[in-house]
Amino acid sequence: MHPVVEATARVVDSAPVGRRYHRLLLDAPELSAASRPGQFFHLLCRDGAGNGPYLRRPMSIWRCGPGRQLGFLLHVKGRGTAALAALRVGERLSLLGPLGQGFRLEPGWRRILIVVRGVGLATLAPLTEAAAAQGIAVQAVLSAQAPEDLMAAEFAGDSGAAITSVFDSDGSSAVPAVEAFLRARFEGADRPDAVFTCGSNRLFLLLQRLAAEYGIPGQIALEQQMGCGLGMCFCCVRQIRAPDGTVQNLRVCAEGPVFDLQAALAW
Amino acid sequence: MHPVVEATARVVDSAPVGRRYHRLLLDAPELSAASRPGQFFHLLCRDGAGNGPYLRRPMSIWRCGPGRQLGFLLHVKGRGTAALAALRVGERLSLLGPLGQGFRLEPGWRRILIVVRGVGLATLAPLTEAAAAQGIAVQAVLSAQAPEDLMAAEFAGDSGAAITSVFDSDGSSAVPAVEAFLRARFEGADRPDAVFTCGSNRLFLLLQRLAAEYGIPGQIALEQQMGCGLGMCFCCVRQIRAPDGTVQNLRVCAEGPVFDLQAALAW
Amino acid sequence: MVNMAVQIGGLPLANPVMPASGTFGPELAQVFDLNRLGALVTKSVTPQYREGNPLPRLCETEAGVLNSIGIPGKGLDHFCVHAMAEWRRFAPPLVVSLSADSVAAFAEAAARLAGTPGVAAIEANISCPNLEEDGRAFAMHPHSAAAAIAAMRAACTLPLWAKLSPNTADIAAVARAVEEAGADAVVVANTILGLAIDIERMAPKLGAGMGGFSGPAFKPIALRLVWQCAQAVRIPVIGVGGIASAEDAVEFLMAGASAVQVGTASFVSPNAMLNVLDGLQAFCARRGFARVSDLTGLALPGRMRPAAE
Amino acid sequence: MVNMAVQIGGLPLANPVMPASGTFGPELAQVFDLNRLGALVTKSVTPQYREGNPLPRLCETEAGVLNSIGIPGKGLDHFCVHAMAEWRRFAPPLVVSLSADSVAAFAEAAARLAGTPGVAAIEANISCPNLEEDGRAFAMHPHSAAAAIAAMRAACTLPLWAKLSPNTADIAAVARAVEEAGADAVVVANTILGLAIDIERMAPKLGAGMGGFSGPAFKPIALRLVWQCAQAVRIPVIGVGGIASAEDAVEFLMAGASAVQVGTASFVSPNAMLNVLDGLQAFCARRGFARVSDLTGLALPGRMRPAAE
Ligand SMILES: Cc1cc2nc3c(=O)[nH]c(=O)nc-3n(C[C@H](O)[C@H](O)[C@H](O)COP(=O)(O)OP(=O)(O)OC[C@H]3O[C@@H](n4cnc5c(N)ncnc54)[C@H](O)[C@@H]3O)c2cc1C
Ligand SMILES: Cc1cc2nc3c(=O)[nH]c(=O)nc-3n(C[C@H](O)[C@H](O)[C@H](O)COP(=O)(O)OP(=O)(O)OC[C@H]3O[C@@H](n4cnc5c(N)ncnc54)[C@H](O)[C@@H]3O)c2cc1C
Ligand SMILES: Cc1cc2nc3c(=O)[nH]c(=O)nc-3n(C[C@H](O)[C@H](O)[C@H](O)COP(=O)(O)O)c2cc1C
Ligand SMILES: Cc1cc2nc3c(=O)[nH]c(=O)nc-3n(C[C@H](O)[C@H](O)[C@H](O)COP(=O)(O)O)c2cc1C
Ligand code: FES
Ligand code: FES
Repeated sequence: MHPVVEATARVVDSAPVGRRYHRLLLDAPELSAASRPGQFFHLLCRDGAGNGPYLRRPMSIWRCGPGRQLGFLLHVKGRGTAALAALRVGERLSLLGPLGQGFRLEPGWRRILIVVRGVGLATLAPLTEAAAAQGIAVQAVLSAQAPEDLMAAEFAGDSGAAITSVFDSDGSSAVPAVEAFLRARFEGADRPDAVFTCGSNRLFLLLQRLAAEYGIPGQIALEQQMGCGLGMCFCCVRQIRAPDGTVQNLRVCAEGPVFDLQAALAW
Repeated sequence: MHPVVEATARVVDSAPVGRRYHRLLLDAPELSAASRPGQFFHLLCRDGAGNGPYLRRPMSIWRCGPGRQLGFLLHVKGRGTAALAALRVGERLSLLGPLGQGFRLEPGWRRILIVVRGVGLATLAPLTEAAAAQGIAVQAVLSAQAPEDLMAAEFAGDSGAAITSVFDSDGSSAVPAVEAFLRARFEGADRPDAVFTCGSNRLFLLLQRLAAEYGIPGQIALEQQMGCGLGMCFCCVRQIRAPDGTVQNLRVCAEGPVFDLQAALAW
Repeated sequence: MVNMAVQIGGLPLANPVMPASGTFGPELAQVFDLNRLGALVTKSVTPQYREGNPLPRLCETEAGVLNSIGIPGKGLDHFCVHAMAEWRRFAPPLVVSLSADSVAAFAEAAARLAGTPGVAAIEANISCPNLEEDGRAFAMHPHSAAAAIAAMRAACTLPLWAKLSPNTADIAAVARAVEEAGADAVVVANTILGLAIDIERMAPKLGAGMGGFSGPAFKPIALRLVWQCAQAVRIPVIGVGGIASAEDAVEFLMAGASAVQVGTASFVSPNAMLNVLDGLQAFCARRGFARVSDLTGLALPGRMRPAAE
Repeated sequence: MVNMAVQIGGLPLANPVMPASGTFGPELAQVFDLNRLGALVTKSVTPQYREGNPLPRLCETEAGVLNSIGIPGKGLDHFCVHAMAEWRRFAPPLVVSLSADSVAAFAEAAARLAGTPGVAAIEANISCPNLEEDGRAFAMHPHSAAAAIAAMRAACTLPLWAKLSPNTADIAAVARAVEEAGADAVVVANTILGLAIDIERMAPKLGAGMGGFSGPAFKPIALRLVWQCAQAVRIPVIGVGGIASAEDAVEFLMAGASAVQVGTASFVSPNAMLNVLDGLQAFCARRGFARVSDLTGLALPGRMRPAAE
């Protein structure tokens, strides 16, 4: 009845992924079915020993959908994420959600392009599957330090997205190289109907500039430290450009985390 | 080198005993060897989920000695003891001790008499074995609500103590009945050289009165809420009669928990 | 059945549980039915638009948080027109928290709120800086607190609650001063000033430096402030500070509060207020109290405080 | 190697870690070698015998405790003769905490301590009630705090530390007043007044009613008080309140403290002071600070505070 639920769920999978990430899958069928790509949950971070910080932590939905386990992919950064990564199968986790405004896929789009780096791929992963389900082709640029960090499978799942990988280790992730790649796409026959990004300030600025130049609509998922996660405390604001050009503080948890690509400001 | 140690120890046994008690055995060979009957440890009460109160809880040594596991027998009363009882084998417990002044057994004694009720038996249990080891015969009156609550084995261990059980359920634990029994002992050939008690205000007052009348020395173990357990905070005081008749506040953790039977005041 | 109703200075509430200002919004209706609450309390409204403070605006501590949000908002005009339209969808009495930086501004805004349909009471957040006294909070001293309340009292007839600050030497004196100035209730207490430092960045964790400390860690202090105020005044005391469970709420009622507010706990558990409400009722039932208002003041010296009205 | 030495108002300490008054005694030598500490601080000594408060004297809260011990003790005569004999066994400078209920009694006791060999400094616990001001604590107001310190200053030449109270509206003003009155350092802070209620017994958990709140939950407040005092005075600030780890101690140093005291944490972990000391040294080594005193004030606005002396 209420769209946002405070619940506890059983951990059914908890395992490291690659060199830096950790996967958590939960048995929460109703929440999973109600979740949309781009939304997030606010997780209470207590490890099996009950230790963890006082506040919840926001985490993008990485896997969701009717009949699917609810999944998160996290980078261990501090106390909260460390407690989450220490959860074992069978332990319970308190979660609040689904929260926030997800990505919008417009009817009639035939092709989208996604540019991600780092844990931003968790946020955009479910969009690849949602697009595939609507018959929208997905092309993605995955940027990573080195091939070992790529996690293409974690990103694309069964969506059949066409992935181009770029790396710091061989220079292919440098802005000019990515710019050349994107221009070729935007000018070619496979010009996307919309672009999406998350996770890198540098790539965001590049995509914002090129999308404006080519007149392609875009969306970005932003992060900000959160208190309530529900829109009540105003600690998670970011400056967002209004249509009239003025800049206003919007709440990442309520008006976001997904914003118009051109409205977002660099951070 | 330092007589009191802050350490963590592995739980090797954790199980309910009778209807109301719980047994904890720890692998802590050095602490166990250093412990004396009547002393206590100050336990950090965190269950396996890390939940528990801020302060430590004092707990009498129930089993100790070279080559033996260190044991506690506890009554679940509130948050702290509930957390202790929730510990599982293999989990670790932080303990501080051994603390306080234990019971004194004088050379030349041949026979002692112990009167206990409730969890007081945990405190006096190791005295039965220490006495046996010095060739002192132990006679004990165990008072309980009903036969199911008795725990004679938990009390006497291998000490061979001669036990008389009295119960509320059949009226045998009533003060006049116990008084008659004690008078018979104090007047008989098996008159004890000293008496000991713990756990019941009613039995303490009876024993104090009779021991004074018959001129038998005695000792009592007292309880009081504790902060530091080391003698620094003065929150654990009890009124104790000095030899000159004046009453002074002594620290149960430092000057006690064992006090002269005649010096203690009812509570 | 336990009677959960309470009266706060003439304002009847269906039950004594309500949110704390600044930790609540209509957004919480996404989680539960807000009509179950005894009252609704808005985040503080200021006469003019305010940007708010630099980020980070919130950081966590041992069992609590520090905040320095800076009361961002679109100002009173916008509130009376747009926000009120949303608030009127809910049934419980609406308490509008009001903040201003001068006595005159407080009075003017109170008059405006009194003319706005749907406002049931004003909670005067006098813990904010007073520009006429060098930025010291109104609630820091009895005279400035009383001046603000007296001016609002003269400007409107709405029930007027004064929200007091812990950052004062003698909160009982402040409570007495606002009672005399015409407050119908005191809300005790706002956050206490605190600080946290990021030792790697070697700077305060909050963008603004110091912040207001709240949450369970703050509870023993807030409870003491309620206890002191309840012995100082005859108007009802509304207790707030660290309440996260029904047991916490019972402590506040027994210390002399007639109602309670839940703030920070809602960030950790958005259902906290419901749990407090259900638990309060269960406590009364178990201990045989027919009315929740019978709990008020039970632990005061000599049980001096009668049940609220 | 990190240089751990600090100077507190002319008194050199081998390191900045010491116990907080009332939470420490020679009994702790059963657990570790007290000669590793920067200083030893006695529980408060009073001129006359004191019985102490009714029980319970201590209760726990979320991440902290409330205490109302009542400074039991045998009085100054007994202290100077018997207790001093025991304290002289230890090498670190001995700081004697002194409490009294009038300005004259403070001065007289200070003179007596100055004549007692082995006393390195006096910590004036001016958070206790002043009988000449209706029982209000000396440290509540600048004038009464200054009066006590000035009288002690006139009565002795020992280094004189003033221990301030959080129960005041403006601690910076109190700090400035005691600095002017001749204090060599301020110790910030004593416990803040709090309350806990036993809802089953419907009475305060402490026998005395209200009590002093301390421990990790109190830390953000104590840290803020240190930060405010460090910006108000030039004499060293000694930080105390909720310190349980080396990270906590670093926060206090960066907020402007020159040394730290550990209180309640020693009840939970008697080795807490050693852990703080070792961790401080490790932090300095990792971050490349040659002297622990270099940390003092690093997080203050404009890094205004020089390293202590
Ligand atoms: C909408 C949203 C979705 C996110 N999705 C993911 C995801 O799918 N996978 C993932 O690994 N991370 C994600 N993050 C970031 C994640 O929330 C932070 O890494 C996490 O909160 C860090 O907590 P910590 O205690 O481990 O770190 P600490 O650094 O100890 O945290 C200290 C404080 O800063 C906040 N904080 C630190 N970094 C961030 C950040 N990047 N964003 C927001 N708050 C932060 C914490 O919440 C906490 O309040 C997301 C953030 C947001 C806002
Ligand atoms: C020297 C000594 C030896 C003890 N030995 C044993 C033993 O062998 N087995 C056993 O079951 N119990 C023993 N106790 C009592 C035990 O310490 C308490 O039952 C326990 O502290 C209760 O904690 P709680 O959190 O479960 O209860 P709560 O009632 O929630 O505790 C609240 C507070 O009261 C204190 N408290 C409550 N009851 C007592 C008590 N009887 N004595 C001291 N403090 C108390 C707690 O420590 C805590 O500070 C002993 C007490 C002392 C002083
Ligand atoms: C993020 C945040 C914002 C707050 N904003 C306000 C406010 O606008 N006006 C106000 O009077 N109090 C405000 N407060 C204080 C709360 O209303 C409450 O008095 C305080 O937090 C103590 O209660 P708690 O411990 O239950 O949170 C705020 C508190 C927090 C944590
Ligand atoms: C049980 C107890 C007794 C105390 N006794 C005294 C005292 O006698 N004199 C004093 O100046 N402070 C006393 N204090 C206050 C401490 O010295 C310290 O200022 C306060 O507890 C904050 O530090 P903490 O959080 O590290 O404990 C006492 C504190 C506690 C907990
Ligand atoms: S996290 Fe509270 S408003 Fe966004
Ligand atoms: S418990 Fe601290 S003195 Fe006994």
